[in-house]
Amino acid sequence: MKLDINIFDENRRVEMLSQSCNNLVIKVNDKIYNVDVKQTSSFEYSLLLAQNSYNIELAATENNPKKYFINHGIDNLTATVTDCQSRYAQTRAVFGHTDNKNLIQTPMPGKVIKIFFNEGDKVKAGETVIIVEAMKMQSEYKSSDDKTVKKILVKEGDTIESNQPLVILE
Amino acid sequence: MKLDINIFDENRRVEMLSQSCNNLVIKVNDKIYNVDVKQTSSFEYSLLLAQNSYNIELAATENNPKKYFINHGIDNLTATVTDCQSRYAQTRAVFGHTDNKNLIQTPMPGKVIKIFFNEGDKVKAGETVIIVEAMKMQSEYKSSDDKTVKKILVKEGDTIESNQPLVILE
Amino acid sequence: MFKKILIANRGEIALRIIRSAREMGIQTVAVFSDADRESMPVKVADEAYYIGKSSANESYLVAEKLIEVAKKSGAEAIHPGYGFLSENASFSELCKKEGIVFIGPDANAIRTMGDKITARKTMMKSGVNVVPGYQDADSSDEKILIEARKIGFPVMVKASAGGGGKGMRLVHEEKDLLNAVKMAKGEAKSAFGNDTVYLEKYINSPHHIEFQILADKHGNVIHINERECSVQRRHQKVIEETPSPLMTAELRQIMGNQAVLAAKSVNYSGAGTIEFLVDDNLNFYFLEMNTRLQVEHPITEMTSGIDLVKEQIRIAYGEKLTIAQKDVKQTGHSIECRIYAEDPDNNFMPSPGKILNIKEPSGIGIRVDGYVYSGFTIPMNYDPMIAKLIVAGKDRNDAVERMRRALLEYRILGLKHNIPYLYRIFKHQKFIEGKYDTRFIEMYSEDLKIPKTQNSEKLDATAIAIYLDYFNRAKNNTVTNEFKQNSNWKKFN
Amino acid sequence: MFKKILIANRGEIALRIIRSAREMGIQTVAVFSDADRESMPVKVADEAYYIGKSSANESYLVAEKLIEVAKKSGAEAIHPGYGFLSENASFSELCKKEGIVFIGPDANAIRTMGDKITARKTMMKSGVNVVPGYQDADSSDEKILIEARKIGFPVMVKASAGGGGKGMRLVHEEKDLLNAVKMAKGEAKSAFGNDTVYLEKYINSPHHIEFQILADKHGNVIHINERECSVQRRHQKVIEETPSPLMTAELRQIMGNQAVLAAKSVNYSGAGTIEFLVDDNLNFYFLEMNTRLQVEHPITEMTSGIDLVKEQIRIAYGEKLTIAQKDVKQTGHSIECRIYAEDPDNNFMPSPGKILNIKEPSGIGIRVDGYVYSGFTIPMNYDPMIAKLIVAGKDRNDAVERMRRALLEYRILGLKHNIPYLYRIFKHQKFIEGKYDTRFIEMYSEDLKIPKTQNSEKLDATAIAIYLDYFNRAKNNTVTNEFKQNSNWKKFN
Repeated sequence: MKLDINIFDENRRVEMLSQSCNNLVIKVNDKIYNVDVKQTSSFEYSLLLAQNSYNIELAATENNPKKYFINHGIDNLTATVTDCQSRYAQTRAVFGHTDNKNLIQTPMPGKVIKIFFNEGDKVKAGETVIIVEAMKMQSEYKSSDDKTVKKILVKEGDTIESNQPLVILE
Repeated sequence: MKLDINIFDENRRVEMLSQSCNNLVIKVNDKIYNVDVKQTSSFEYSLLLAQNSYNIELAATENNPKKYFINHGIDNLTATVTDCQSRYAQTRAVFGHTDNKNLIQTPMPGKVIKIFFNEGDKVKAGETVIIVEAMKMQSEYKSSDDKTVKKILVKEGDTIESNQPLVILE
Repeated sequence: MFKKILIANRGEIALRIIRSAREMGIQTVAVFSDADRESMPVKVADEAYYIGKSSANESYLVAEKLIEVAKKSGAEAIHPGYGFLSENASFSELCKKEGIVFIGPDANAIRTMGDKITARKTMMKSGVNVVPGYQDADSSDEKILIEARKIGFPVMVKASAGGGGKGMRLVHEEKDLLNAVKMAKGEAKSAFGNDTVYLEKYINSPHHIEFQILADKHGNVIHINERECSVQRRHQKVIEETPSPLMTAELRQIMGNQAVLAAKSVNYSGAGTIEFLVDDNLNFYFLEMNTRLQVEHPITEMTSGIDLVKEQIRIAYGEKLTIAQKDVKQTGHSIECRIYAEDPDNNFMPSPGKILNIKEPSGIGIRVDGYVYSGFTIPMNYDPMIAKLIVAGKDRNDAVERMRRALLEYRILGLKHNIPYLYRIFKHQKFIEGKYDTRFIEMYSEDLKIPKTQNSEKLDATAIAIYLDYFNRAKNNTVTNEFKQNSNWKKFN
Repeated sequence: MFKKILIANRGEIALRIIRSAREMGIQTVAVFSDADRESMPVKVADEAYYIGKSSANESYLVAEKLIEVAKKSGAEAIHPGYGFLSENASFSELCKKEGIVFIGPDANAIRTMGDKITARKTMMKSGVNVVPGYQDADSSDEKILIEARKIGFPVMVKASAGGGGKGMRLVHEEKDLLNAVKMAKGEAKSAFGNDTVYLEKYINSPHHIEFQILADKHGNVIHINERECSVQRRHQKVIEETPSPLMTAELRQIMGNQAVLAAKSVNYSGAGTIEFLVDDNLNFYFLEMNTRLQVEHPITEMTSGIDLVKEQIRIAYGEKLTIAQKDVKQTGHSIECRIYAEDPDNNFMPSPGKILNIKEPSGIGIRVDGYVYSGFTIPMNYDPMIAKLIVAGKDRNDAVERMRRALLEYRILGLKHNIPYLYRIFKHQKFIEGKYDTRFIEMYSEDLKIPKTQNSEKLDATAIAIYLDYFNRAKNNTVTNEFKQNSNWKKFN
């Protein structure tokens, strides 16, 4: 079974060639590895690639089993899995934040502090549409181009979840 | 639903009287508690009994869901649950080690070092029947009374699991 | 000694205080808002009381609620930690009135140091160096202009009631001065209800160096040497160390003496910190006094062997200091990093959320002051600090190497955090050489970005682990994720 | 400096060494047996090599395999840790022959100190106090009797090649002497293949006090003060502390000087420990030298600020000591506890098994040297030590209070361990007063048993938690236990 995995903006096609207990032969792009692997907890894999020891912590994100949090060495990354099912359906929006310039959403939960427009209002490129606060820090979300406010899905004072749609422009 | 729980050799009959979110009214023997409870991980319960804060770690043992490991304060205990199903079927053997004086077994995994008798041999009270080693420490298992070796289920050098029957006397 | 104290705070500092109180055999009372029910201090304190909604204004900042809990629980004293009510003179006063010991200075000391002009004047009278400036009553345009010229441009306009950058203006040229004063007054008025402002000479790229002091209620004051806090991002300290790479034994003695003078001038009692600005020529100026325990206090503990929280409690109880100035030790080198739930690769956006798994570093020379655990959700209502990582080494180089090792061992899974960013600071040549001032982070922001390339085999290994995990989960699809399994009590319904 | 070293050990000490090596920028190579594949050192080392079956005889004790891995990996040096091959003279020799640096003394020093009679004679020649005794070649019955009378009964008969109590006999009366010698010889022959024995005066209820030394390859030797190791169970150390409550400044200097003499007499290099017996009148006698890093070395590190592993590596590389005797500091007080997987309520039966959940103590003055984690199964093939818990405080009382707090915070779920037992020791009045010797545990064994009664509300709370958990699990019966979910890779099939 093959899987395409996008880490650090590079794609890797991974395929297991054979397995005997915890010794696997795995192909990553064009390279073939002999891997001794142990899953040592729900979140941890210990891999020996030849002699090199890699301890990788990972977890699928709560709302998307194809997006992973990863700790490896000092790094703290996210990665995305593309399997057969999703390869065709996938849009660029699956990886990282949405690229939909008409949708305003925030990566973190927080509170809506201020909304500067009403539905139907015109917004200029660079104008702040909404201010959201999380952990005492306020963030301004601006419009990328000249647009119209189509729909406002929250009101000032609302508590919001991460990636909850807030405002739709058009 | 009532449950009898044996901790530290005392029995406690526990019954929930009412629940509203994480605020419970619970009766333990004759005492009624208002409890604010949160399960903060698979193994941890934070309880506020009135103002007193108790953080209790527990886990059912791997081979017996009615026997619990507990950490509470400095203490490191085990406890046994008796529910309706098991109340009648229960023998004393369920709590702690077996009281069957004819069965030799060890509470820990290890290795059989020496067996001093053959099947059919007579054993005197206090005589060592078998030596088992775990973690460099050897333990001798003796017969409590004058008995006969009925069955030997392991041989010298065998690796054994915890609570695996080793020798049956009669 | 006290039998029981209340900790009027949350997070790591609440746990820090519980630990020392417990060592002293004192019972501890925690308080919690809605957001903190599952927080470590609540779990480990002897008693815990609910005090209101998540917003601090409805819980940790409500003096009356805290007094009420203290009385109900029989706590004889209140430790305010840092932040919240710790520098609130009225709260100190209220405690006194209600017969509860406030573990901190009295209201007068807090008030004097809280008003910047009063503090400046008090310091000047006591012979403490202050930044050259002007703070007198005559605030006519002519007087302001004359005084600004005397000071020399650029000058800072600052609000007397100020803090956190509000009501502050940097003025480069004389023509902008009067307008800047007007704007600063307006801001100060709306932020603090007090429009008094004053002028200070602008110290270019200074070092931020502070002295820890301890003062008992019997007039004894000592200092426990300095902390260098110049690694800052937007005026927030990121890394602190002691000794300061800039410090000399002579300067330490002079500044230390002034710190003691400053504390004495307000009849201070408890633990406090005198902050100074130091320029490259080692001129130093009193900046302000923090009349409470400082976030970065552990590095002083690591090098002096003194438990500052225990000392605070003993002083509040009325005991005399048992350490004389000549007995204060300074051995080895200590550094602290603040671990934040934030995304350094995305403009340091706060990143609250659920910690799926956390492993803290351990072993020689490492101390972690934290309060979270695997499965804990960092609330979005407060500061995004997860923990403080403190190391000690025999010298600065040893401590820097140890910090790198500790950061490599530190594992937090489930949200973005600044550990990789901190690691890059400890790999930066200027930091390694100890050649930095308060502009460090700004000046080298490009160097501190995530590297563009990664070891290829390492990424392959990560891809393999994901591959295996992905199919493993698919095959075991009845097994829910750890974090789902760990959901809170509501499941019981 | 070395670029890469191999750690020929397992468990906590392997991780301890990896940590210091990593701080020094040295790459680390771990080795593992079947039982240790999932062990922390294997997971965190840069490289890891399989060396054989779980039995140490087929893995950690096979010198040739270790040399082979060192060559294959390009490791320039081998750190043996403690136990296994650490005091094996032939291994030190083999490393030298193969051009790999052995991080420890040369074969001659190990051999001299390994043979007790040779060690005694060497010490006597150097002017080090030894226990009065007889060790000469003439072992005729008459000579033995004459010498035993000179020493005075009771006397100890000990095997020269001995260790761990084998080939040792305590003789109270003259009439039992010759038979005891015969039996000791027999035991020594079968245990060590060498039946040489010697006589020593029996020191009644002594203190066990040892001195840490460091010696470079250029003839410089320093001592880093003492460790008190008298809390022992069946000759196994349980708790160690420094300074010793028994020690005086004068005695420290005299004993320290003798420790340095002892090391010099065998041209020692590296870290080593001179063990002494000390009686209540402060008479002290050389017992033996451990030619390796000691389990309890961290308490010396905590009070001196010296990283002994780093020093070992620097010395092995050929560097000169950078610390002179006069610069050795001893600040504060440090105590270590050994955390074992054993059941103190059931005759200290080893209790290997799966650690379902572990939380280590943290915060001010705490150090944990461990190697396990939640989900790890402690192998039954080795020592049941889980970790070492080390605390430092400003004085002994502070350290004792801190240790109690740390033990209360330490949480290991899933197997029996000795934490509650250790806590009872730190609550024992004689220990608190520092009035104990090697008989402490035996003498107060009744006091140290688990108390018969428990706080009733606490047990009620525990019962409530079990009640809730039991039904919670029943309702969520598709959710498997954590430890089942965490099972190893085989699930992937």
